[in-house]
Amino acid sequence: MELYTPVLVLALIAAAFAVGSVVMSAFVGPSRYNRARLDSYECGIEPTPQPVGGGRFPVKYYITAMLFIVFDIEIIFLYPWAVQFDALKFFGLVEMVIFIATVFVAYAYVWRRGGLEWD
Amino acid sequence: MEADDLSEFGNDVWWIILVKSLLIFVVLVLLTLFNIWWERRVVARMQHRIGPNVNGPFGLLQSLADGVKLALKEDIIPKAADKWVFLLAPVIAAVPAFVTFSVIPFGPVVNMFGEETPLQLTDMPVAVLFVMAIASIGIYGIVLGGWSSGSTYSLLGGLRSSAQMISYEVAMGLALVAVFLYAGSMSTSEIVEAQDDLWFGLILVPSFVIYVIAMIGETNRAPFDLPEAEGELVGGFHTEYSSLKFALFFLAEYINMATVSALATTLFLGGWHAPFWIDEVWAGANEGYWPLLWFFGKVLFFIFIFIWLRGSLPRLRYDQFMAFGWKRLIPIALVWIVAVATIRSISLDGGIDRQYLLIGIGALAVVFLVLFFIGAKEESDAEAPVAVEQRPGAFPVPPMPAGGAVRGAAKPLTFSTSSTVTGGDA
Amino acid sequence: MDFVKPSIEYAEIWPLLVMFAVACLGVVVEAFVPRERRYLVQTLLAAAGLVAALVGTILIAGELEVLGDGQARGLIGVEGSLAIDGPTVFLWGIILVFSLGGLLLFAERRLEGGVSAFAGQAAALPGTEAERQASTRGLEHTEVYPLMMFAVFGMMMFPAANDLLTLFVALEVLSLPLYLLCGLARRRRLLSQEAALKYFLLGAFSSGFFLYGVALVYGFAGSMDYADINEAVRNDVGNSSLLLIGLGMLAVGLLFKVGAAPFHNWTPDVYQGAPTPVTGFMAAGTKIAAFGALMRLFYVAFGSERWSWQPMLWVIAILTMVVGAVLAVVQTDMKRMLAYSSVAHTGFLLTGVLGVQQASELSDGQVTSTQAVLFYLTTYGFAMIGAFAVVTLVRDSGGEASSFARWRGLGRRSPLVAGLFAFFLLSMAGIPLTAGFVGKWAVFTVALSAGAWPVVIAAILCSIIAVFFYVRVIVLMFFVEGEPEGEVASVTRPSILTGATILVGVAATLVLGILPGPVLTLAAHAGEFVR
Amino acid sequence: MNITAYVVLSGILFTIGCVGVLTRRNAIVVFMCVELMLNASNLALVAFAKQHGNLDGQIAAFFVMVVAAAEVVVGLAIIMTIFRTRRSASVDDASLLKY
Amino acid sequence: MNDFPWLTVLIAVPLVGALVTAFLPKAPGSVLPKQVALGFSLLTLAVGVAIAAQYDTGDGMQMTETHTWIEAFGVHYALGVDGLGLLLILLTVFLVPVVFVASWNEADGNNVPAFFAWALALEAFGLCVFAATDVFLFYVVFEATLIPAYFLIGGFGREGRSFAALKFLMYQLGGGLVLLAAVIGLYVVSADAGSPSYLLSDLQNVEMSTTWERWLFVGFMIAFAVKAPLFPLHTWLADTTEKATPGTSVLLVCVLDKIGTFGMLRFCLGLFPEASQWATPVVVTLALISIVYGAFLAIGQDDILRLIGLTSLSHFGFITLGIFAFSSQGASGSILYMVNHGIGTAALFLIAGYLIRRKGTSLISEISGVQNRAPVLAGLFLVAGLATLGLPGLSQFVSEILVMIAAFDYHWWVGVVAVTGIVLAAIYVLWLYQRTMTGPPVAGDEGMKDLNRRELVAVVPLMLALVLFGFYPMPLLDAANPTVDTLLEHVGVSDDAPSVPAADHAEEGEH
Repeated sequence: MELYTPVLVLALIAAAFAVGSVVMSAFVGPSRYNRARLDSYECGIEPTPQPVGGGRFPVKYYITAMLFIVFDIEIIFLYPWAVQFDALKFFGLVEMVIFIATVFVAYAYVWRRGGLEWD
Repeated sequence: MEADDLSEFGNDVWWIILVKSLLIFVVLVLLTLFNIWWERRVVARMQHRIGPNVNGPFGLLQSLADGVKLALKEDIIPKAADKWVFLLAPVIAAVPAFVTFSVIPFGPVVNMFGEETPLQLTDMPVAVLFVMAIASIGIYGIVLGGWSSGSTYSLLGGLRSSAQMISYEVAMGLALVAVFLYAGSMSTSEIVEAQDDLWFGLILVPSFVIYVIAMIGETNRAPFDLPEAEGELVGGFHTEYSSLKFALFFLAEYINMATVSALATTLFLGGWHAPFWIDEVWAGANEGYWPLLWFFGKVLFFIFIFIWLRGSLPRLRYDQFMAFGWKRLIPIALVWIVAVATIRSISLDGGIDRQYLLIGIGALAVVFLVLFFIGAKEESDAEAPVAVEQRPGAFPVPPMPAGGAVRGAAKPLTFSTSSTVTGGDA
Repeated sequence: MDFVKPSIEYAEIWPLLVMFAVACLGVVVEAFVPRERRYLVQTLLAAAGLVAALVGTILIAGELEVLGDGQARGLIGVEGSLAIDGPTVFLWGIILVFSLGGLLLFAERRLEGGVSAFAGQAAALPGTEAERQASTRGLEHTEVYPLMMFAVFGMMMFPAANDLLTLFVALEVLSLPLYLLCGLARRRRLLSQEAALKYFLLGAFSSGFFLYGVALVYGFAGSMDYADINEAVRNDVGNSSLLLIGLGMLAVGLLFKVGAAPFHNWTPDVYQGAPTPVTGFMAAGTKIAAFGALMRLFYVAFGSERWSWQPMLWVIAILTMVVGAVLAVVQTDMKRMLAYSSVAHTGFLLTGVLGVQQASELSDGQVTSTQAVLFYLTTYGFAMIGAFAVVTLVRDSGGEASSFARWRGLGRRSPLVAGLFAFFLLSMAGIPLTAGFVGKWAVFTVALSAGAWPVVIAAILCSIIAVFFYVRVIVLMFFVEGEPEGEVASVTRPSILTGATILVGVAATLVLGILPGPVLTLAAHAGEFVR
Repeated sequence: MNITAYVVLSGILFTIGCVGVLTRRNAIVVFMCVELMLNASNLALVAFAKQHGNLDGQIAAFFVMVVAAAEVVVGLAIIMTIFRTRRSASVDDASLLKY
Repeated sequence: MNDFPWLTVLIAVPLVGALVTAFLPKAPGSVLPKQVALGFSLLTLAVGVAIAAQYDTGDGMQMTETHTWIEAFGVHYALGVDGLGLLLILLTVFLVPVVFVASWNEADGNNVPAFFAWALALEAFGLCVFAATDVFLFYVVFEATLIPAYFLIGGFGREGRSFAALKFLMYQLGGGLVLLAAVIGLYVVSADAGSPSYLLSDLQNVEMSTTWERWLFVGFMIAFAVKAPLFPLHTWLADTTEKATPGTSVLLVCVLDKIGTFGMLRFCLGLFPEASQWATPVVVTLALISIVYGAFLAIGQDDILRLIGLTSLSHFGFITLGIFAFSSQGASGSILYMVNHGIGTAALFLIAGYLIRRKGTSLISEISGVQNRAPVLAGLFLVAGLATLGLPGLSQFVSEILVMIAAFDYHWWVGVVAVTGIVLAAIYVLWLYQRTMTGPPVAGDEGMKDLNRRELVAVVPLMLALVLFGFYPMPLLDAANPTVDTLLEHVGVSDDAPSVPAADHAEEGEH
């Protein structure tokens, strides 16, 4: 556990700094009320009304997120495999090629069906 | 085996930990200030300008002055914002940026105030994974910042930013696999140790290249700085931020630059090992505090590349950018992993008939070729765009051009070549 | 770290791998074959894969070695994570057979006038122009075939799993495609999507329980392997409260999958909402796979802990039968009724599962619980898939007509189809000379031999209730006098695909009812679970 | 190493997730609670792995992550479809299927 | 000839007939299905007679066939006949053609082939039930009879039949499932005793604990009591006979319900002798209640078919009483009673059917003075009715007397109560006759015709049988007695009274 204590220390320092900055900015800077300033910035025009819940994102982002998850998981499996590769040798190679090929199948599907196209 | 090799770590007394933590913190803050200044100077040079030169020697204090100025600006919280998340977002963005540095090795074991301790805050068996994990938390800061602002620009900026970061994170993660294959460990200090003879950057060139590209995408830097593309999205996710909260995002971005550079150094350029076999001629180059020099030298080299790219390349279009990440970097990285593993397997295990391996590699190559190029032309299969109904309350958006969004490059501009104007200074 | 190179018994697991490869190939086909040719390629590929796997299963079944004590045949392979033994191979066989049936239903295009029963474009919002366009352009999701193949792969892995981790992975591999398939109906899409949502949320919830159970049992035994768990249970090494809670949670997950009360709530909704081919496939396949897994887990891993889980199963079996039978009585929708009846069947199957006895307690040639449950699953599968296939035929202007009101007098309009349906219902009711009767007989017998007479009595009572609601449908189809008000459904002529499924279902139900001997012998031959 | 604390923590997380599933009405939140349950299990698995000194639990945790990811993919797809249709992610609104 | 599978043929002929008939074209007015079905039923009758001709009284189970059917369950396809089985088989094969002739036009306007096909199927299963010597086989066909019966009731008959059919089926299946539990219990018992087997001969040698035996007995008994029917499980009976066609009712009451009493003799007594004795008081009490209660109910009915159905309740009470009196008179009387009741009640039902067809109603209150318009019908009805009330000289008298002797033997008050039943029978039969046949004819049925030739052809054999067995019951008794003796021996009851004087007729086994 001692390996992680320093991380915590550093994190605390950083957090103190960051929180301090946020708090400080509230006090140090001037505060001159102006209704227009508190509106959302839209290059000077009246801001468009926002639907409740923060609006909707294009579906594309979900697809990206899902793809990311798939590959991230693949990476999770690749890392230990890579670290232990010397012990696994040929067996590891074959298994991982199968694994990667499997992911590739999904990847090819997404690609071909237009999942990677952005407007 | 990890436990044995990491025996140098975790034995520090508490004040050494504190000192090292503080040192890293200070170094990062200073590095940021320096980088901002350096960037402005270099870009200015590239554009035949001088850049900041007023505050302090060579204008070195310019960044500090900017920081102070920012602190004195009004702290605005837009009324559409989700207040607490809005306040929290910069903190979430900044803290991980600092924390990632805790596992970066700056040098070998040194004597610090009478204690033997490595020049590295800590290390762990999964250090690189730790870096990736913590760095990902930073993305939350950006998404939440964009979302909580309650502004369309911010939201889209935040989304784009996160989409971009996670896209390139995949490529980055894949690029690292080859390193682990050769190092046999994920601990940063061990990876550095493994590069005692040969840097991975030299033997794993494709990984290195992919990593460098990905790290630029990952940090939202030019030419991949789409989330903040002023022409489209004003300031991106931090449009609504001001004062020190804005400064925190800014700080995070620059620390991230340093982080990925440091990681690149560690993983590909031998970390704190002296470059160019200097240690062959000068045995002391890799001992004591000297490695700090090599380390920061390499980090600054990467930072310079960042700046250089910014100064010379135009911004990509978003679809080109995503396509590049998903359709080029990732498959290449995957193929490369298989290739590396195969090579490694051959070198480890002489018993395997190489012919089969070659055949296998050939077959794989063919498969990939088939996958990517045979059908590449007939993109007709992409699902027909689904007309989303305009509902009351949806954003009023201008109608799409007939035939859907325009894709591909525009026609090259042609000018009548009657006279040539000599380019003047910018 | 010393590292033992793993070995994989490819010769014994290749049907499993074939299914996986076919699924992956299906995805590739989806990516690279032009749209108009996909349907044909996909169906042929899937059928070829299923047949190949079936052949492989039969071949492997012939070559399994008898283990030392003669009770079990087979081996534990892939580093202890899969058990390829008699029951596994038997279950593989019937899963593949029913999947073939399911595939035929999936591929049926005649009923909807040239398109399949699946949504033209799942992403298009129901009732929008986009949806209409998708359907006029004749789009269809041929992805259902790879999805189905993945589900079959999971179903085959599920009963073969010999450690908790494999079990969990198989559970998910089998569930996830089904969640999606449930939401892809062409007609009544809102209903279908809702079914998918419910199935998914409840399924994920239950797999959460399951997983925590895995963790706790692992905490108790220090291993995921069934044999090691059994060893730990026998020696009582760990904290037994961990074991009991873990066992309970594992049971929750599995009982959810088989649709046992009180975890049956999803069944009617999902059965009703899902496209009927999927319902048929799912009703047969999932239950078979889940019961295989349930038995292996309880018999092999917790065999020594029988006294703590058997009473639990008693209660659950009784509850399941009562809930299934009683609630089925009040249904007015054919698919819901069948769903509740499948809940009741789960109860009957559990009756068989809890009838496990030591080999020494059984006399020579007596029916074992494994044998009984395997046989019951076979009969149940044929009846279910056949019945749902019939349901796909009965249509009105709005597509399938599953409400009772539409079925009034069907027996007079289409005596053949109604007769076949009635036959399936009679089999489910357990009337002699149908397969269902022999199955019921078998499970009741083993339960009674094991001394679970209260369960058997409850089962008998529930059978009586069950007969009532099955017969009610027959009355509805044949004997309701007077003209029905409102629109009535008529039978659409199916293509050979659905027709074949129904015919095979009927034939199997009849043959298994009259001459169950060979299949029973086969099930007996499958022997016990390898330990 | 005493793992009681970890197991208790995982139990608490699991309970929170479980209660969340049962009481919350937004499908996404329900779903997140399920993920919480899975991760609670992961914690328990890893803790037990440490206690027993073998890697089974950790490997299991890996697989659970995969499964969780797959579930996210499938689940989000389903929830989104419903959301797009109904403009609501409340599970109470999904009530076409009844007795 | 002994190797020839006579019994299988006996079962197969009507089964094939059913299949053939079912697939004949069902054009309206077509007589082909009827003719084919009748042909098959006559063929069956012929086979039945052939079996009877070969039957050797006093030789126990005969014409046995045993084939392994489901090895895993120890189930065999085992057939065989003894006196009991033979009589019931003959009754069945005799009644079915009669019913066909009588019901020639019953199904017109409906699915004609289906009616005859289901009836043939019912006959096949019924024959199999009486011939089965394997409990499992018995159970299977026992339940299987319900399907044709259900479709016969639900598909053909009067308004409200579908409910009646459902009620019938629910009762029967309920009883059947209880029986299933008991059958399963038998398996467990036999498995515990060695290797599982369902053969009667094996099961009779199985030692079982008293508790098991009693429970299993209860299971069997409940099922048979539903079937027979016995109070309080009789409520389906009247509804069913009221709604079904008379032909169906004949098949149900005169053939199918005999399975109940048949089962009591063969299985309850045969397999669980101690438990049978243990349960005797209760069963006897129920039988008495059935006798009296059934008779009272019959008196109060306004529907002829209901009335006839309820008389059967009373009669089945007698049969059960005879069985559980545990004496050779009682048992022989019961067996005799089964046959005679079958014939007599069939006649009643069929003639009532003729009447109802003419009148268009079955309500006694709306029928009057038939004997003026249709004297033959009225006369035959009277004969059948008199047989039912046990008039000496008609067949039922003999069986009733035997049962009475057994009842008084058992206990004097049992006899007294049973005698009440006979008195009550006289009331309901005669009163029925008086109300319907005598008195002024109702306006509107001037056009009522007397029985035509077809109708007579159907009923006359029944009448002849009634008279024949009334005067000369010996063939029946000869067939029944050996069975009774073995059974009683098995139960462990020895007669103190001399047996029925039938011994010297043993060789005559011809009819």
